[in-house]
Order: sequence, then structure tokens, then C-alpha cells
Amino acid sequence: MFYREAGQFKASYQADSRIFPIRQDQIGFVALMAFLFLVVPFIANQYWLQAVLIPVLIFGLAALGLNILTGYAGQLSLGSAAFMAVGAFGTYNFMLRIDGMPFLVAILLGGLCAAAVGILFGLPSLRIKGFYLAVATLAAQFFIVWVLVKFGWFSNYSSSGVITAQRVNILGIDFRSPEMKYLLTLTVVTVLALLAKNMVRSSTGRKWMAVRDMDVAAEVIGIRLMRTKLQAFAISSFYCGVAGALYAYMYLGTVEPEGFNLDLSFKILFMIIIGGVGSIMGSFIGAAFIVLLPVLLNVAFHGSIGAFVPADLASNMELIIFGSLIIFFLIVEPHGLARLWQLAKEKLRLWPFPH
Amino acid sequence: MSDTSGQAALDTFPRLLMHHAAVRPNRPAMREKEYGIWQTYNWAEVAENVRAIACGLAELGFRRGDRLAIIGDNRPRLYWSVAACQCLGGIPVMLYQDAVAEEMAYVLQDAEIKFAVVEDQEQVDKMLEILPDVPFVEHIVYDDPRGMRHYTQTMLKGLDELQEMGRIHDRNQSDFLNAEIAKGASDDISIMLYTSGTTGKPKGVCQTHGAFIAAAKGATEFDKLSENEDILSYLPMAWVGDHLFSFAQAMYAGFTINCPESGETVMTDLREIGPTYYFAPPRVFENLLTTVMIRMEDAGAIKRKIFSYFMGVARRCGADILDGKPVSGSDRLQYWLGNLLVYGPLKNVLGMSRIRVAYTAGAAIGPDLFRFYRSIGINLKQLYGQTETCAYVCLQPDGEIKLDSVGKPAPFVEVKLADNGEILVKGPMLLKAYYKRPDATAESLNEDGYFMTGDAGFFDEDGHLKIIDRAKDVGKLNDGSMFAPNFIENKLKFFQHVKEAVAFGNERDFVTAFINIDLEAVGNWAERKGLAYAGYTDLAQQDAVYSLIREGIEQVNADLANDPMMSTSQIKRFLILHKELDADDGELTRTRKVRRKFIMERYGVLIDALYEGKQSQYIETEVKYEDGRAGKIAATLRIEDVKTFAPQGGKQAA
Amino acid sequence: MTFFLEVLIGGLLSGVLYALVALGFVLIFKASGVFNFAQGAMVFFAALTFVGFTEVLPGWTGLAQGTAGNFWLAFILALSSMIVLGIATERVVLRPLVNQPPITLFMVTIGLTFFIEGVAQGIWGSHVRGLNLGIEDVPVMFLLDNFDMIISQFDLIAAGIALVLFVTLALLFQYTKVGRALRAVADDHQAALSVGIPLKHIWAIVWSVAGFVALIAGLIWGARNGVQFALTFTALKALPVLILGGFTSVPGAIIGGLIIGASEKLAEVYLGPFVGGGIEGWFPYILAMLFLLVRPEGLFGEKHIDRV
Amino acid sequence: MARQFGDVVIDLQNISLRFGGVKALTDISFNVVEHEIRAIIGPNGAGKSSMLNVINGVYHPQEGNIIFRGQQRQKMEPYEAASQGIARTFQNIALFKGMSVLDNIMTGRNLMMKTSFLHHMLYWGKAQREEIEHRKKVEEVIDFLEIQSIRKTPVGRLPYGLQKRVELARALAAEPTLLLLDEPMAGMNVEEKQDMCRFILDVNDQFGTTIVLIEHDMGVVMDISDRVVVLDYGKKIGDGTPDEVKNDPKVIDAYLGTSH
Repeated sequence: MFYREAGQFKASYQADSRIFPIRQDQIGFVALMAFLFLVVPFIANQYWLQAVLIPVLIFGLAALGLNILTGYAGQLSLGSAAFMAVGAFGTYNFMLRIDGMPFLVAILLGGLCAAAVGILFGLPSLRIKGFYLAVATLAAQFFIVWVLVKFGWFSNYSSSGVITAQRVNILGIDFRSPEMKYLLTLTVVTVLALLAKNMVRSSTGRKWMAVRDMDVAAEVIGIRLMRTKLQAFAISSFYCGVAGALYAYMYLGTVEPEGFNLDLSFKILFMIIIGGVGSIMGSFIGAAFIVLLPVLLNVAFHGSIGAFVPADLASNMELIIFGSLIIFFLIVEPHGLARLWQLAKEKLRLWPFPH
Repeated sequence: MSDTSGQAALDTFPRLLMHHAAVRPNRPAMREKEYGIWQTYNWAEVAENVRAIACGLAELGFRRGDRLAIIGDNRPRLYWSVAACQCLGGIPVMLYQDAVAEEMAYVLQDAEIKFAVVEDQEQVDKMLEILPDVPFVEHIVYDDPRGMRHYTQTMLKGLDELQEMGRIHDRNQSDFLNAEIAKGASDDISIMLYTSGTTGKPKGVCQTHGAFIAAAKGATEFDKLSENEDILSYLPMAWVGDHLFSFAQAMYAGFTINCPESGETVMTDLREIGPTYYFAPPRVFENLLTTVMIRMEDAGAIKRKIFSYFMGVARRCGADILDGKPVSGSDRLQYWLGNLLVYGPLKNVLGMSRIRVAYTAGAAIGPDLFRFYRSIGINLKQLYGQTETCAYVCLQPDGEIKLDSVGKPAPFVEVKLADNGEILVKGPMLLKAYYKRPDATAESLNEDGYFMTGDAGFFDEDGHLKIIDRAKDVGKLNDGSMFAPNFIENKLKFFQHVKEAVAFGNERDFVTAFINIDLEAVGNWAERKGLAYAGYTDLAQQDAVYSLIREGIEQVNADLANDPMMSTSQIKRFLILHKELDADDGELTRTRKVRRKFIMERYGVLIDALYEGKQSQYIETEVKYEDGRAGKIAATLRIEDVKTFAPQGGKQAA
Repeated sequence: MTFFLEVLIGGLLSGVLYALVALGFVLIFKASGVFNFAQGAMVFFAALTFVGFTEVLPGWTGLAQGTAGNFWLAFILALSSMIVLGIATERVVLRPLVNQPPITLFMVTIGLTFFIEGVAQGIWGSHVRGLNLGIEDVPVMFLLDNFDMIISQFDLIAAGIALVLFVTLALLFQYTKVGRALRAVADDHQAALSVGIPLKHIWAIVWSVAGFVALIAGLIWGARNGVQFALTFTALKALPVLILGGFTSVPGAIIGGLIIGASEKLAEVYLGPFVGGGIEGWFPYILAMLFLLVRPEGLFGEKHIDRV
Repeated sequence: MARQFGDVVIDLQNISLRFGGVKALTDISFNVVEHEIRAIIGPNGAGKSSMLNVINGVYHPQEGNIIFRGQQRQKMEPYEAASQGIARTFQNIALFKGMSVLDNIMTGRNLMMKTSFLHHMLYWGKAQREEIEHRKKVEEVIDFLEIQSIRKTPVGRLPYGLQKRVELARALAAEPTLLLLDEPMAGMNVEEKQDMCRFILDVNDQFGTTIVLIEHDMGVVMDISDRVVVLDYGKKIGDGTPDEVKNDPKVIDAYLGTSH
């Protein structure tokens, strides 16, 4: 309805392969970014920043990581949380053990550690597919958490592996206040999301999707399955790793390996199912959904509805609703909220026509 | 750009081209959707390419005064060839790309063509097929080399190769082309367009640079066109309308023409480009509206309500708002809302958001259709003209739009009416001559130098010209009252289920008609009603369809009864034809005008049946299929009577 | 040596229980191609429902907790609940997803896991409960006296129950009409359909049987470790078993279970001390993964050829 | 029309292929020469697709030699075959369902794209230049196969005939020297078949591509192929020009015997 595309013709391939080919979308995106960077820090309170916006961004990044692997390259993983743990502990150790380590370099290195571990646990993908692979990734989930708990070196010998994030200081600016943490998180996440978008719209992304959609055909046109899958594992794990580092440094402050458990992996998987498998924007929509849903439920059940629902049921409502939503989305809209958004957009572009 | 002509007057197209290349070299002159994007050529590039083609043609032996046949879809390189030919003082002869071989042969022979630039293999094949009949043809240049690898004929040459030759030639003798351009004069013939000829063989209309430049200048100033306009060039290049809008006006005003990717993608391409200036015959607008309505029928109830509500608002005040007439505040608000919710998006989906001026011509446009476009804020206007007048006689001025007139005489044009009502025009845009037909030329121009359009019409009280019919078609019923078949047929055609109609009545007691139903519209209607049918012939003879058409004709009759001059022309009997009238069968011209005489001969038995009071008539007709095969369609056609109305004497015609 | 045997036998016995859970997976996978991650949640649901009924029944019927009447009534009610759950799952969740890629079906069962957990705890509460089947978890005196081996009587009996269950199911599948139909379906869905086997009917039966197996597993595991949320994780124990044994093979599940059970315990005892213990969480997975690299189709799985 | 054939491109010598105990191909030998259109025909289950799979490395025959461009070929994976200029289409369309037509065809050029994912991450600059350069080539293929109007359509939404054409486009985008077509006209109507025939001949003619094709429609095979191999139950029962094969009693037998 608000799209006025007539006259937006493309006279070059650059223009034709833009991230947002429609001018209205470009404007919308720039406006959103301006709002997130310039307005939000001034209007959002502590609670919103720390309990909603920062975790949404961080989980969104982790979900993006998983989406690269699952949504684009078609390899299901149930070990995303473990790769987050590698990123967090990796960053912690680089900060701890190397004097004057810049934080941004440390999270980069932490991410690279996660990528390396990702490649290792991605190796079975060469031989096995589908849920066999999913089960194999559980090995990573359990093994990595166990290693981090059992080997005190990783947590600088703290009890039960808890680490406390060091102070973050970049170019003399202290990132202690929620606003600053939010801005740093937002910057890192925006940059990484952009890089991911670039990858998926070029040859790298096409190879992933080719492997996802039909691996035999992919191989026949010259795509090397092993390389492509491992690359997806590495990049996906890198994203999860960075998300893990941000999770520790920008969100919680102190984390233990057990915090990166299977439940968290599932949560991230749910984000992409609800948000949209194979959609970068969907990762963030899904993260927002999963972060906000308990908040909303909390409000609802401590408010009016709470009086009519037994306490046991209320406290388990989150599980039931999550479960139902997953089932609902997989049956009704396997491509999640992102697809719904896309459909709505299509409708708006065609308005007033139905098709 | 080496413009050696200096300050010389911009009185030929080559000089205009070189002028644009010098003053706005980087402005886009042409775009073509090719390889997925709009390949853009600026004026400097266009000039360079035109030079190359011109020099290449010269190298082939093309000389001043030679004719160059140009056959193909709207492709930049064909437009360039037109310009290149003009540079050399040659005469481009435009041919319809869908012409069958023998039609082509006639024109090629008539114009004594030695050189031809054609689009692709298909056209080359056609040329080669008729080669024995056209001994003059020496060189055929093709634009698209696809599939041409194994053609060994030495007369064939790729346009790329020709341009390469031309570039070398231009480099070696850089003065040659400038000198040729300098030799050009305003009253040189700039183009030959063949009239489709409702009677007899087509005639080559020779127009001068001066004529088309005058027409372009007048139109440009009339509508304040600038170099920033975008136009979509998708109508046949051989049609005078395309030549005026896409070539002459673009060359004069310096705006951009845009060539669609292919016939199937015109609608998408239209939407992408979003032209600011648009020209189409009424049937294009009609098809668009039909699609709009059909698509809207699938919409949900709420959406349909919103749509019809705001379309109501638009009908009430849209045209007035466009014309700048006073409109109440509440209507204005509603229209604004409607624009947000319906008209804006609708125009956008149709690709018409950016249109400043749109014209239609070539046939009468239905008032509902016309009003629809104007009411949603598209400045659609009508113009009137012929090939012989560069399609430039009357234009509707902004703000003075009348549904049933074609506007006021355009700048530089003088219009007067002959005693028999025939429209006579004079001005710089008149043809120089019919090619090799001094007889015809003399016949069409009267002793005062007026061109006799052959159309009958009159001026209303505001000085707007109204067209009734072809002057020669206007006849008399046996009771002596006027019979204007076109007028009746147009009224029938405004009815969405009727595609074509042919009315008879000259020297008869009453009026009868042949009807062609619109297969798409009626088919849709039948589907909604749950009627099964097998193709056109079957659908056309169904009871329900007959009564549908009869209702329409009754409406027309009621309408005619209101007009004192026409009340005797009410249709008494009609039949629905068993086949669609088709240009391939010679029943229509290429511009889809009815060839009355031919039809009267071909379907004489049906006409007799109409007047003899028969209830049905058997007929067998030969047809030509798209692939060139011939076949026969036979059917027994039903003939039905229609209710007529008593004349309403009270209302006086203007 | 005795110690080794003791560990080995202990491992094998718990392996039988892993196999029991894995059996639930295999049944459903064979019949409908669904890798039912919710099998663990079904175990939890079954145990919790059973315990829940034993708690509320005395109030309704007057049969005291611990009496045989209460036990069997609760058992029947729990079994009925499992059947309802199974059929409902098949109807509501899986039928709309027929012909979807297996990975989607897998993910939907993860959602189902959460749903079942939520419902179970929502109805019966989240606190840990004991479950007494009347079998003491004490060493078998005979073995302790004569071989100096500590083998739990409970484990032994549980393994016995499991074995009886295996044998019963095997016999049922071999000799009943439904069993034959089931095997036909497992071989080729299309072919089964074309000879008139009512696929949906079969699926309902299989989900019910899987519910029954889950109930037995839930009772045994629940009696051993308490009825609590952690019962869900029995699924995680069963997964490596499946990878090892193959998703489609009942004997595979049993042998895989035994191998995993034994090797896990042995590794914990002999390898654990060197790396700080707690390795049974991941050891089966690593073992299964390494195995996969050698034989991607599992011990008893069928080799799959990609047709192009 | 004088067409020039060149050297032997691929020479298959005594190829035998088994799956477990099942013999798919038994002792089959034939060669393909440069620029020709070579058809493989035979009843269902004759081993035609297996033959293509052997040529581009999807299957590895247990016995026999493959001489590719004069060199004895070692066990080769499909991607290696692709890098040596072998492209193919599949009997059951094997397009990437989640991508647009354009992206599908772009994947056909993956071997020629040299930038790494690091370039792609940054996109602007080298990666974009490369992307555009290959887009141009792909657009030529799109133009060649006349599928401009569906460029941005997700392949899943296309009718069958167009999907086949897109698959051919993807194979052509790789600029193959040897093109394997597995029943390119299966399931098409007459008009689509004619189009496809024209495209196959055009490819062969314009780019000189050597084509090996499996096809059921005998009329088509006899019309467009230069030489034909006939397989039956995994064995070669005929080889020669269409006319020779048509009159070969063994071939006639096999075809009559299998009610074709």
C-alpha cells in the first residue's frame, strides 16, 4: 500500500543486487538504524536495555549463527550454546592472559576459537546428514561444557568454572553503563549481520543453499560438499562464539559453563524456527519473540489472568506455549515470522489487488 | 561532438541529435531492458552509434535519397538506424514487424528498397522468402545475430559488423558525415510511413523533417515537456504515433525513450520504468482496466468495499480535482484518503504513478474508460491526427477535457469543416506527398492546400472538435436519415463484452450489426456463471451470451434514441460472429480498424440473412492460423431481434 | 577382575534400560519415519502421570497408596493417558506434516517435548516425587556372597522386565496381523498403502505402543532416580544408542544399548579418574560419533544409495 | 550443413558397474567425439542414467577404463568432473528449490568464481565486481534460453517445462565442453519439446558443445543425434548413426520385446 515502486528501475547490476532493492525499504532500514542508534539510548530505561534490547541483539546474533548453518547450509545443529561457550571462554582467556588485549580483538579471537571447534565437530557432517548429524552435534554440546567445567584452566581455576567478565574499555571509553553496552552490542551485531547478509547474497551463500537444497546436484556442478559444509560450520560457530562473548561481557557479566546448556541451544533453535529459517532478519525477530514472550507471560499471569489459572500451570505456561508455537509454526508457516512479514510486504506491494 | 553545422537551425533530426549530444551528452537518451537491467545509452553514445551506422551504410553504398526499410520491435538500434539513414539524407521506410511476407513484399517493391535493417532471424527469413519478388534489395542488415551463423548469403550483414565498418570509415573521413548532415534540409523527406489503407493498397506517406519537427515542437510546448520525461516505446515503430512520440518528440525535447525487454514483459517493464509521458491506443487502456477489474474480483469483501467506495468518490470528484475545478472540502478529504488507499497503489501497480501526461488516439475511447483513468488522477487526454498529419491535428488542453471531443486544434494547425462535414486541416505537419502517387496526393489535398481527412465532425460551442465517423462511411437509411456506422460501432464497443462490431444500414430500411464478443471478458463472465464452453465459436452461440449482448445493444438503442440525429439508427437485428475478426484474414487493418467493404463481401450471406428476417444462417469461413496454415470454420449463426425505443425529441444535439 | 565384571554387568543392565527408551524411538521411526525426540518427554509424562494418579486415587476410590489396586488402576489410567497422548500427537502434529522433510519432523518433536513437559508439570506439579514399585535397590545377596559382586537386585529385575517386554513385542510383531502390517509399512510406505494397509491406523497403534514402552521405562527409571524433570533426559541417553544401533533396527537398539551402557560405565570407572570424572554425559556421543565416521548407517541400519 | 567432428572426448572401455549384487552395467564400451550429439537410448532400467553417472563421477565402475581427453581417468568425484568441463542435467529435476532462477543459474558458475567468503563478507569491491562479471554471462544464458521473464521467480513456482529449461541454463552457465542431458524432454508437451530440441541444437552449434543425451522420444533422438548407443539390461546392443541403429535387428528386437 505504501510501496510506490513504479519508476524504480535498475540500470546497473549493482543497483539490481542491492540488499534492499526497493527504495521504501532502504528508507525504512535507515530510519530503523537511526532509531536504534540515535534515539533508543536516550529513551530506553535500564530495564529495557539490559533485560530486553541487549539480550535480543545477542540472541539474535547467535540465532543468526545457527541460521547460517541450519537455514542456509541445511545442517541442523543442537550445539549452538556450546559454541557460544567457546566464544565466551575464549574471549575471557585472551583478555586474561594477554596484557592490553583490545576487547574487539579478543572477541574476534574468541569467535575464531569457536570456529575452529566448529570445524572439528562439523567433521561428521561429511558422512552423516539430517538428524544423525543433529545428534552428533549434541556431542559437542555435552563435551564442550564438560571440558570447560572439568579443566579449571579455562576459567582461571574459579569454582565450578564461573568466569567474571573483565571491564571493557575501547579507546579509553569505558563500556560499563547499559547505554554504552547497548551501543557496543548493537554495533558489533549490526556489522556482523551485514557481513552475513553479504555472504548469503553472494557465491558463498549460494553454495550453502545449493548444498541445502540438493547436495547431489551441488556436487555435480562443482561445489565441494566437504569444504562448503565445514565453512558453514566454521562461520556459524564464529557467529555463535561472538554472541557468546557478548553474552558474557555485555549481558550477564558472570557466566558458568553450565549456563550454556542444551536448553539454551534449544532456545536458539526455537528462535530460528519461529523467526524464520533461512532469514537473517528472522533470526532477530525470533530472538525478540523468545525474549519478550516470557516477559509478556509474566505480566499476564501476574495480572488479571493469573487469578484463573492454577499456579503450577502458570509456571509451566512458558514451556507449553513455546512447544505449541514450535509445532504451530512448523505446521502452518515453516519459514516463520520472517515469511509472514514477507507475505505481508508482498500484499502491500500488490495492494489493492489480492495477487 | 563535432558539430560543424555550428549555429545552424535545428531543422532536421540529425542536427537535433547532434545538438543533444553536444548540450546534454550525459543525459539518458534511450534505455532498453536487456540482460535483466535497463541498459542505458546517453545522447553522446546514441550519436556515436548513429554515426557508426550511418557511415557503415554509406560504406555499403547507401546514397542520398535511397530508402532504408526498417523492420522489427522497438529496439534502440532500429531507432538509431532511422536516425542514421536520415543523416545520410536517406528515407527510412518503416514496416510493421508482424506483417506477413506478401504485405512486406508489396511495400518493399513499392518503395524500391535496396537496403533493409531488420531485427532478427525471423525477419531475415521473411525477407529471404520474398527475395524473388523484390529484386531491388541488395543488403539486409540484422540487429540480433542469434541463429544467423549458418546464413551464407553475402547480402546479409550483422549490425555490429556494419558499425565496425562505419567507425573505421568515420575515423578515416571524419568530415564525411558532418558534410552529409549539413546537406540536409528541412523539407527533405525524413520518413515514409505506410498507411494501413482501409481501402486499396497501402500508400507511402512522405513526411519531411520540418513536418515532424513542427508537430513535435507543438506538442512539446503544448504540454510543457522537458528532457526529464520518460516514455515507454512499445507500439509498432511503423505506426505514426510511435514515430511522433518515441522518435520525433524525444529528438526534439531530448527526453528518454525506454524499450521493453519483450512483448510478454511490457506490463512489468511499464511498472519498472513508471513513465512520465505515455501514449497508447484505447484498447491498451481498456485491457488494463479489464485486468484491474478481474483482479479486484478475487479480492476479499472488505477490500472490494473499500475499492468500490473510493472508486465512487473518484467518479464524483476525481476528474474535477484533476482539472482544478472547485470541489468541496469533504470530497477533497475523501479523495485524498482514496488516493492513499486505492488510487495511489493502483496507479503504482499499473506503472502509472509518475505519469504527467498520457494520450490516447487511433480510435474512439469509451467514456467510462476515459473517465476511470482521469478520475484516479491520471492526466489522460485525447488527440486526433492521421499519418498524413504526423498524428497531429487536435489536442485536448489540460483542464478542458470533454469525454466525447478530441480537443482543440493544436498549435500551428488550422482546422475547418467542409460543407459535407468533412474535416479539413492545414499546417506545417502535412504530408509532402504519397510516394509515387501524385494522383492520390492531389486527391487528398484540395485546391486551398487543405488535407482532406475523410473524417466527418463538427465543432462544439467551446471550439472542441467532435468526430462522428469516416466521411465516406456516413450514409443514409432509406428514410433519408443519417447513418454513421462507426459512431454506432464505437458505442457498442464501449460495452466491455463486445470486442468488435460492424453496423450495416446504408440504403437499407433499418440498422443491423455483427458482434464479436470479447473472449476474455465474456469467458470470465461465463466462468462465474458456471457456463461450460469450448472456445470462441461455442461460447458465441450460447443463449446466455446472446441475451447478455442483447441487453447491451438495448442500452445502446436507448442511448441512440436520445440523440435526434441518430434515433433512427437503433439496431433492430444482430448476430454474433462465429470467429474473431482478424487482421491476418484481412478483416481488420493492422491497427485493428474494420475493413468494411471486405467484410460486406465476405459475409454477404449473413447480411442478407439479417435483412431477410431469417432466424439463423449457416456459414463457412476460411481462416489463416498463426503458423500460416489455412483452415475452415463453419457454424450456423443465430440472428436475434432487439427492442428499440421511441425517439426522445426533447433534447437537442449541440 | 570381579570389579571389572561388576562394572560391566552394571553397565549392561543400565544399557538394557537405555535400549528400552531407544525401542520407543525405533518403533515410531520404523512406522512413520519420524525421529521422535519427545520420547524422553513421554517417559517423563508417563511416570509423572502414574505417580500423580497413585496420589490422587486414594481420595477418589479409597484404595490406599501402595496397594495393588491403586497400582493397577493408576497403571491403567496412565496407560490410557499415554494412548490418548500418542494418538493426539499423531493426529494433530504429525498428520499435517506428512511428506515434510525428516528434519522438520525432528524439530517438531522438539517442540512437542517442551509441550509435553509443560503439560505434565502443569497438571501434576513440578516437585520431585519418589516412586516405589516394591523392589528394593539392594545388592543381590547370592552374588554378593558367592562372587563378591555388587549387582543391584532392582537393576536385575528391571532388566528382566525390559527383556520380557522386548520378547513380547517381538512376538507380537512377528505373529499378529497388526505386526505384519507394521513391518510392511516400515519397508515401504507407498507399497503398504497400495496394498490397502491403513497407514494412519497403523501409526496410531505404533504411537500407543510407544506410549506403553515409555510408561514401562518411566516406571523403572522413576523408581530408580525419582520422578522428576530429569527423566526427560533419558532421551539423551538413548540417542547414541540409536546412532550406534541404527534407527530402524530393534536388535540394533538392544545391542546398541548394551554397548553404550557397558562402555559408558567402564569409561567412567577406568577413564574417568584421569580426566576428572563426569564423562558419561558425553562419552556415548563421542563413541557414537566415531562409530558413525566408520559406518554412517549404524550397526544394523540399511545402506542408503542416493539415486540420481 | 557441414559439421566438423573432432577427437574423441571420452572413451569408455569395458565399463561394468554393480550395486551390491545387482549388475547395472556390464562391459559397456563406446566413445564420444568432440562436437557431436550422442544419444543413449534403451528401455527403462537399461542403465542409461547409470551410464551418465559413471561419466561424471557420481558412480564409480568396478571395472573398465575411462579415457577422458586422452588421459586415463582415476577415480573421480563429481566436482572434479565439473571442473574438467562436464556439466549435466537430471532426469528428475535437481534444481535448488529455495533459490530464484537467477541464483540457480549463478551457482552454475561457482567454479569460475575465485573470490573467497572473506571477499563476500565485505562484498563491495572485488566480490561485487566478480558477481557482476558473472551475472553478465548468466544473463546471456538467460537470453539464449529465453527465460527473461522468470529471472527472479523462485524455481519452485515454475511449471515443469520451464524448470527443465532452467536446469539446462544452470548447466550451460558452467560453459561446459561436455554436456550430459538426462531425459531433457521427459514430461513436456510438443511445443516445449520443440523448443528444447532447438536449444540443444543451438548449444551444440553455437558453442560447439559435445552433448551426450538420454531420451525416450525416438523421433527426437533420431532427429537431433549424430550417433546413438542402445542399452538393454545394462548391456550395449547397438551403436551407430540413427539410421544404422534403426535398422539393427537386435535393437528392433529389444524394443519390440519390451513393448516400446
